[in-house]
Amino acid sequence: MSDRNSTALLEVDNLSVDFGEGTRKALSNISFSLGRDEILGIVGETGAGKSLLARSLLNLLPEGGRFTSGDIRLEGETVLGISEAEQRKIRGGRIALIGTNAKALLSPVETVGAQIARVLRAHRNCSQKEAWKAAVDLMVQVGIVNPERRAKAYPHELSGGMAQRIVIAMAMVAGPDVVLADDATLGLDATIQVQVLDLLVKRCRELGAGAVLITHDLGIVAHYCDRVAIMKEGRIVELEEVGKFLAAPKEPYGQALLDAARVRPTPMVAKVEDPALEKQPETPLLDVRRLLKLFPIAGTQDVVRAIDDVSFSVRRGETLALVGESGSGKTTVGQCLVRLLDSDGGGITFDGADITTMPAAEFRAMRRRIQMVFQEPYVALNPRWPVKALIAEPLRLDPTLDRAATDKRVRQLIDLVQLPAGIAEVYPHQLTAGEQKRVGIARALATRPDFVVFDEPTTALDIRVRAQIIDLVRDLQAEMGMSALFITHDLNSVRSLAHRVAVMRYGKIVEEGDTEMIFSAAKEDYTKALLAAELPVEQGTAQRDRAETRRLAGAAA
Amino acid sequence: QDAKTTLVVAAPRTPESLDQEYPPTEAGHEVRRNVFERLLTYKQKKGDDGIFYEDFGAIDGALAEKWEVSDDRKSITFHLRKGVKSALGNELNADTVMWSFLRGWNMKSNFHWYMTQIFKIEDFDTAFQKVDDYTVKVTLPNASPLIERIWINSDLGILDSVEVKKHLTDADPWAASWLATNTAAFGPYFISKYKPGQEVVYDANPNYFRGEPKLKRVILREMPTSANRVAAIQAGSVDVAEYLLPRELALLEKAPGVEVHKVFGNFIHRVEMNNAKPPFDNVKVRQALNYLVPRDEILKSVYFNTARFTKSPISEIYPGFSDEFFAYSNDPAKAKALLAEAGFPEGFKTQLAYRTGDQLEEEMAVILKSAFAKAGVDVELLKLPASTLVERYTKGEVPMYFFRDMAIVPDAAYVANLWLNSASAINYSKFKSDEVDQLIDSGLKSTDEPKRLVDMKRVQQITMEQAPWVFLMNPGYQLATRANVKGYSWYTPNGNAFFDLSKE
Amino acid sequence: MTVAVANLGVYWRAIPRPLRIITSRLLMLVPQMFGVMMVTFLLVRMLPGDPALLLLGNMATPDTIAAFREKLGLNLSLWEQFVHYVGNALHGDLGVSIFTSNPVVTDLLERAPATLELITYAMLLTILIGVTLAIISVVRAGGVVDIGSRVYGLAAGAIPDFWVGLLLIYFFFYILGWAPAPFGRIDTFVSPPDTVTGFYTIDSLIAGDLNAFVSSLGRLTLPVLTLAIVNAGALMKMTKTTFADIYRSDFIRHARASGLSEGTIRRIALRNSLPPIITLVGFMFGFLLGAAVLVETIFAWGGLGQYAVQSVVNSDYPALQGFVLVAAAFILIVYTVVDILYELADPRIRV
Amino acid sequence: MTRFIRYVSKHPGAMVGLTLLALQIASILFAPWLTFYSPEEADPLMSLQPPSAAHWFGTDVSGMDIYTRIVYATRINLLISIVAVAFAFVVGVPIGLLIGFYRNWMSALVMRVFDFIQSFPVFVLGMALVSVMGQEIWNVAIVLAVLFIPMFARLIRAEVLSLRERPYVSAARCSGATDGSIMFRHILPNALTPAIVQVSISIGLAILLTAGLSFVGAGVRMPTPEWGLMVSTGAQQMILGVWWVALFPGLAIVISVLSFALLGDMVKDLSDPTTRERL
Ligand SMILES: Nc1ncnc2c1ncn2[C@@H]1O[C@H](COP(=O)(O)OP(=O)(O)OP(=O)(O)O)[C@@H](O)[C@H]1O
Ligand SMILES: Nc1ncnc2c1ncn2[C@@H]1O[C@H](COP(=O)(O)OP(=O)(O)OP(=O)(O)O)[C@@H](O)[C@H]1O
Ligand SMILES: [Mg+2]
Ligand SMILES: [Mg+2]
Ligand code: NI
Repeated sequence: MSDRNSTALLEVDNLSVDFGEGTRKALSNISFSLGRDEILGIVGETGAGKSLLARSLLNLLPEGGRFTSGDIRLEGETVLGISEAEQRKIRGGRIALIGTNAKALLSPVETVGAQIARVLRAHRNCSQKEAWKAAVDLMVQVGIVNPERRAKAYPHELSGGMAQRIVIAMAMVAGPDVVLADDATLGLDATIQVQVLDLLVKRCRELGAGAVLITHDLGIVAHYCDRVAIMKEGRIVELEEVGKFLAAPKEPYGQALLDAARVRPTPMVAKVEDPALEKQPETPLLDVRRLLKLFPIAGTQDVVRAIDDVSFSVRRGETLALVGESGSGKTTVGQCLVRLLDSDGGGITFDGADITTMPAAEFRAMRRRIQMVFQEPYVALNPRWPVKALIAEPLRLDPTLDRAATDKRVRQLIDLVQLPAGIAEVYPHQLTAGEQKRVGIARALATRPDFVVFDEPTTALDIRVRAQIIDLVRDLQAEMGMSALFITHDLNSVRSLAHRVAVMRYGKIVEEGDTEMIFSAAKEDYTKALLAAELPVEQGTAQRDRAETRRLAGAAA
Repeated sequence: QDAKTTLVVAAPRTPESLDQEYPPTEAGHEVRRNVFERLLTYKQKKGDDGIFYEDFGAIDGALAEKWEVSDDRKSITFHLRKGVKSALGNELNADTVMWSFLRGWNMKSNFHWYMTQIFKIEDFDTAFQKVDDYTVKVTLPNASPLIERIWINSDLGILDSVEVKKHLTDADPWAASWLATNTAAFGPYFISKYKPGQEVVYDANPNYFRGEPKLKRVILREMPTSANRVAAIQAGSVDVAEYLLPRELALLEKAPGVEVHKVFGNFIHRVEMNNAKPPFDNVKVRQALNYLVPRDEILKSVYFNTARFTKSPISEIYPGFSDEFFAYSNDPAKAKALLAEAGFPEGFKTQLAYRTGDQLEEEMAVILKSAFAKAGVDVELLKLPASTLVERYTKGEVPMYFFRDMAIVPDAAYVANLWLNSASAINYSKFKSDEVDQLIDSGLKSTDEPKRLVDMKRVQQITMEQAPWVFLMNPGYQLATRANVKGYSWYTPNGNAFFDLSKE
Repeated sequence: MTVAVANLGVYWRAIPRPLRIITSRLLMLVPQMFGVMMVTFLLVRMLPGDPALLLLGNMATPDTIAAFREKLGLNLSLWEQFVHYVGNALHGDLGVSIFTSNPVVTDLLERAPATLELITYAMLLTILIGVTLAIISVVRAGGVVDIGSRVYGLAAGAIPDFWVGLLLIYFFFYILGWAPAPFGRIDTFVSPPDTVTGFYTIDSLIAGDLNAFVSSLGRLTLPVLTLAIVNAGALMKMTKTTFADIYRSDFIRHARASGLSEGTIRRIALRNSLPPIITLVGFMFGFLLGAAVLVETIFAWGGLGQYAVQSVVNSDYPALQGFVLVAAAFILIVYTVVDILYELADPRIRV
Repeated sequence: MTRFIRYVSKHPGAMVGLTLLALQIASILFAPWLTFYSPEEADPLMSLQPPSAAHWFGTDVSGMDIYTRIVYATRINLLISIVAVAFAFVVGVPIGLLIGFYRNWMSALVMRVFDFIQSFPVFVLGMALVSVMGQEIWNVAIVLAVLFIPMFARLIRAEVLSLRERPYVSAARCSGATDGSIMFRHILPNALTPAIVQVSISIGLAILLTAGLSFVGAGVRMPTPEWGLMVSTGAQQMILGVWWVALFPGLAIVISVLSFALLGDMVKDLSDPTTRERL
């Protein structure tokens, strides 16, 4: 088996793709090779061409796409220009693709077992029954408990992590030589992400298959990959052993990405020592007591306890981070604070006034002081309003502002969030995600609020943009001295921003404390697990070494 | 063999009810003609056109073998034919006849109307008597010139009371609901299948007293659209097509294998005006409109020359008819002058109503609208469902409306009484002339035939001068048959008598 | 009380899903039908024209009119009439048609098969044309069928059905003489087969009467074609949109990347398009019932539609009322069936 | 405006739709100059003339010129349809907005009422309603409007239901927007697109329904020039081989409805802000 690493399993040679005559090359002159048992990471910002590359490897270009040069060889034989039937054998049979957002990859009206079995039957001659059995067996191997029953479930009955496992099973069922994972863990909780990636890598190792992990997260690369390719605008700008890349990237672009992933300042120390704040620790700006929020489950008598007896407080100038897995109730807490939702029990005191019982009209005046930045940047902006109208909307809460004053303030805000002035006339869909986020922030800050709820300000953004937004928020906070509730998945940003952290699970706060303390000495198991799932770039080497050892042990056997 | 004895008829509609007490309609008259036999009838005579007509001068016995009218013309005695049987085998006798009278009287509909309105009978028991098992006598309070002729009417058939009585219930003591959908009588046919809106099947009564009908079965199919009936007869899918449009008849006359029978019957088609309300309370206005009708054009383009001008309120085939008072040519100038005299030099706005689904009336309405417009009379056409139309003109709410009717008793006084007597319930045009009223009254009572004729002539003269209606056409009655259908005959109710027909 | 409710809930969830779907939908039918009855009643009560007068016509005297009105129940208060109406309707009594003198139920039952046969075949043909064209034009995008169907789709919903019917009659009956004369469901000289299903085509096959079968099939051709031509376009357009969306969806791309054959992929896409197609088909059924009014008139079909037109022309209250009620009930039932099928076809819907 | 021109020049469908619309508008405005006869004057002696130089589309049973009547009928047909749809839009949209935004027993009740109305076959209900109210042009328009109100209300409601859950609505509320401002400034403009497209489709549908009603004799009355009515006068003749009476008015219906369908597509594309620079 020594020849495995010598002849490449998959070779891509000078591959270029465009979309019709005269268009920009979406992929240009891509070359790399993948050996058996090797894991290649591909990173790059949105639109770099990563997904397109994955689809090229299966010869499944999007409509209008075409190869303009290059070749793809699987064990020395080209896969371009062969018959449709032969290509079909390769797809799923020898090269398998695992895409983003597993739920969307499964036909919603068929059971998942049947869908796995179907892939097997497309590549192996076997009966319906055998295929089903093989599917169930595989489901065990990808870590699904009670596979017999789960096989009969429909995709919507599964959680995201479970659906992702099913998709992995579909990819693995025919025993492929190459597995392509395109952002396969995007949108999954950190804990689940780790489980899924571990599983994927383990299966590839067991099969002796090569894998390509496409991701935005250098942490993943650091932990799982042997080599990494950095893509930018359709080309591979750097292709390097992971260890060497992390130590010293050759290209400035790679360096920029790496820097962005490594932001680790701890600004809160200075803040806590601020004597002005020290003086009044007894009167927090916001005080939440035994908050309760129930949602009825449609069609049943049951309820979801989305917030279950939650208490916390935020002092002036302080940032509290609320972390926890998806569905733990973080957004719900935030929405209760700004009264988008009415709570079912408990109280919220803001600057001495109980805002849960306040009449809606009275609270409207209060909104100037409590604002929120929404999770999804695009959908939180009315698509029919230009940026200047969007930013001006909250200013109507201040009746003293006349038209000219409003315009002036809008210009100031645009400047404040570091957007170009010309953006005022533009509509949201013409903005990039980062710009949209900034507009959202500008809106929230328009009335100079005392307290802002940031709901996942950094998710769904590119690494570099993410870092920029965090910087922006931090600067603004320092400048304006407001308090904040910072809701997030992303522990990296918690470290950069928060003074204190509250960990939520199943609607309850399981642990709360100073940021530094939580990160260094968490008490609860759940918090520990949450922290362990983080894949910091720095700690990647150790795990990779472990994997290396394991692999070497396997090769020797 | 079936094809020879089965006749398929395409009709615009199936009868609404099989009961003879149901209000008279054209489809209903056809049922009555074929299913119910009456006490008396007219003798038949063959016309020059080969069609059999009723001889209004010669009354014959039907279920009554003989009859006697008292000299004072106040009573009539019927001697029933013996051995006459219904299709169910029940025999005709005085009890059957008396029960039929009793039912008619109590149903308070058609029979009751003739007896009370024409004969002025007030009490059943004094008027109707069983003399013996085969003799029945009817006595009137006054003399009546119509004492014999009324009994020929198709609404006065005799029921097979033995059968009908089986279907009486407490809630329905006169079997009104059973008779609405079933027949039991002494006519040439009985109805074996009645699917309203779809078809009616007549089967021959083997016991019919004139002998068993030649056509053993008649299937009447409803085809509301006349063009469909044309296509059907052309294709040979049906043997007979009723009520076709003149244009279609003209087409069929040229078609091989189809024969068109035309009768200048008793229909009077007119536009009635509300004589009681302005502007039609002014005789000059009414005359003016009559001068505006382009009769020649209508005759040609709408009727394809199958009709004749209506020149009198009395049907042209009825005794006493006179056309000598008709003077309405198409003369817009004269019409304008009349309107000016009447105080409408610029014309006026008014409405003209016609029945939904009546194509002929629609065509004429459009023509009249254009014609009246020539003298500044601006007509709005109202197309109304039949029921609404009747309701509206009954209440005097439409100024002008089409009215097509026939009087089935061939007597000028009877006809005039229906439409021109100011006391008549159906004088919807509210025409009122004291002289006419008085002439009609005496005409209904007097038995002096020559004087009646003179009086009726005067009635026609006054009517034509007073012009209560816009006189249009006598559309006649036409029937298209396959060429192998023989023996077509015509009766005043315009319903076809299948007994007379045969297939070659 | 709450315990009882909770218990009920437990029992409820113990019932198998399909049964649960069906019962819950059937229960919803009851208030809906009541509402429909109310609307029907009020609607028809507002029609103008006094049927008593019309019926009595020339012979009308105030006495007879009054008696007649009483017989028809026209002199009661509106509310009393409604209570009567609902009570009777529940016993299957929709009154007696003023013009046919038959119980309206009898009339409707007699005519219903004609209309049902017509719209069933029309529906089948519509689905066949619409769905087939939609699938081909998505799968072979840019092909002849795709371009043709785009042109056809433009005309969809733009062609009046009565006009198409007339053109077909002109060409196939008058000019070419291929089609039988446009009236009725079967040739006049052919006797209809014994009623089993009420569908002449099926009944004649059951009776083994080939003559009747050919004749009734021939009569069906033009009206069915009329309805299909007019409606298939809309179905095609909508199916095409859904099918195209699904055909380009992530899971289809994934299926392709997994190496499934095109045939299988098409089947998956079709299976996924089924719920929206079912909804559409249900909606079209209702629509066809309305369209049948016109088409039946042209082809003298003798079904419910023609009955409806006649009852409007004649101010036949009970008949019109009966028809509107039955039509609405029919549509409600179709919608219910559609909902049930939809929920069965789509496992995502919670019951 | 330039965007509009650019769009039209790229989409032949929109081009055709606009041309046909222009044709109809011309018919409405200049009918007397485009025709040679009176639309309502019968000439019995000229009845059922086939198409000729004197009568381009022939004459009908009453001898009226079919071409003239078709041109004049544009007024009636479009008037009825546009009035009906405008009315339904003006009434239906606010109702839909309210019952979508405020979810209480009132809105549930209104929805049930719409359910009932919509569980009747449109055409049958229309037929019955027009008979109830009498065959006046305005009544036909009112009946159609009544039938269309639930359509618009439901459409808007469905949009509102999904829009009111959008984060930007929450965001607006956080920014202190009042209910009224949210409904009319945030939700309505976004919900309106499908309704505006529906306007075009509904006008087509209204034309078809008007024609259908007249065809069975439950619409406008003779001799008013109306396409459906004209087809109906020719329907009888068709079976006897007289094709021109029904053919041409039918074609007019097809063209008119088609033009609105094409315009609907155009409006849909143009009113979608996300397609703005793709054009
Ligand atoms: N159908 C198409 N027509 C034209 N250009 C296309 C098409 N599909 C993709 N592209 C272009 O190909 C490029 C690569 O897109 P791709 O989806 O591969 O990016 P990516 O690196 O996967 O981004 P992300 O991180 O957001 O997933 C993009 O710039 C896109 O504009
Ligand atoms: N409107 C609602 N109706 C019913 N259930 C809801 C509703 N909103 C939230 N929930 C439920 O409440 C729980 C908490 O949801 P929430 O959105 O607050 O979680 P989260 O922590 O913000 O998750 P994520 O990290 O994915 O944003 C979840 O189980 C969710 O399903
Ligand atoms: Mg991608
Ligand atoms: Mg959230
Ligand atoms: Ni080896």
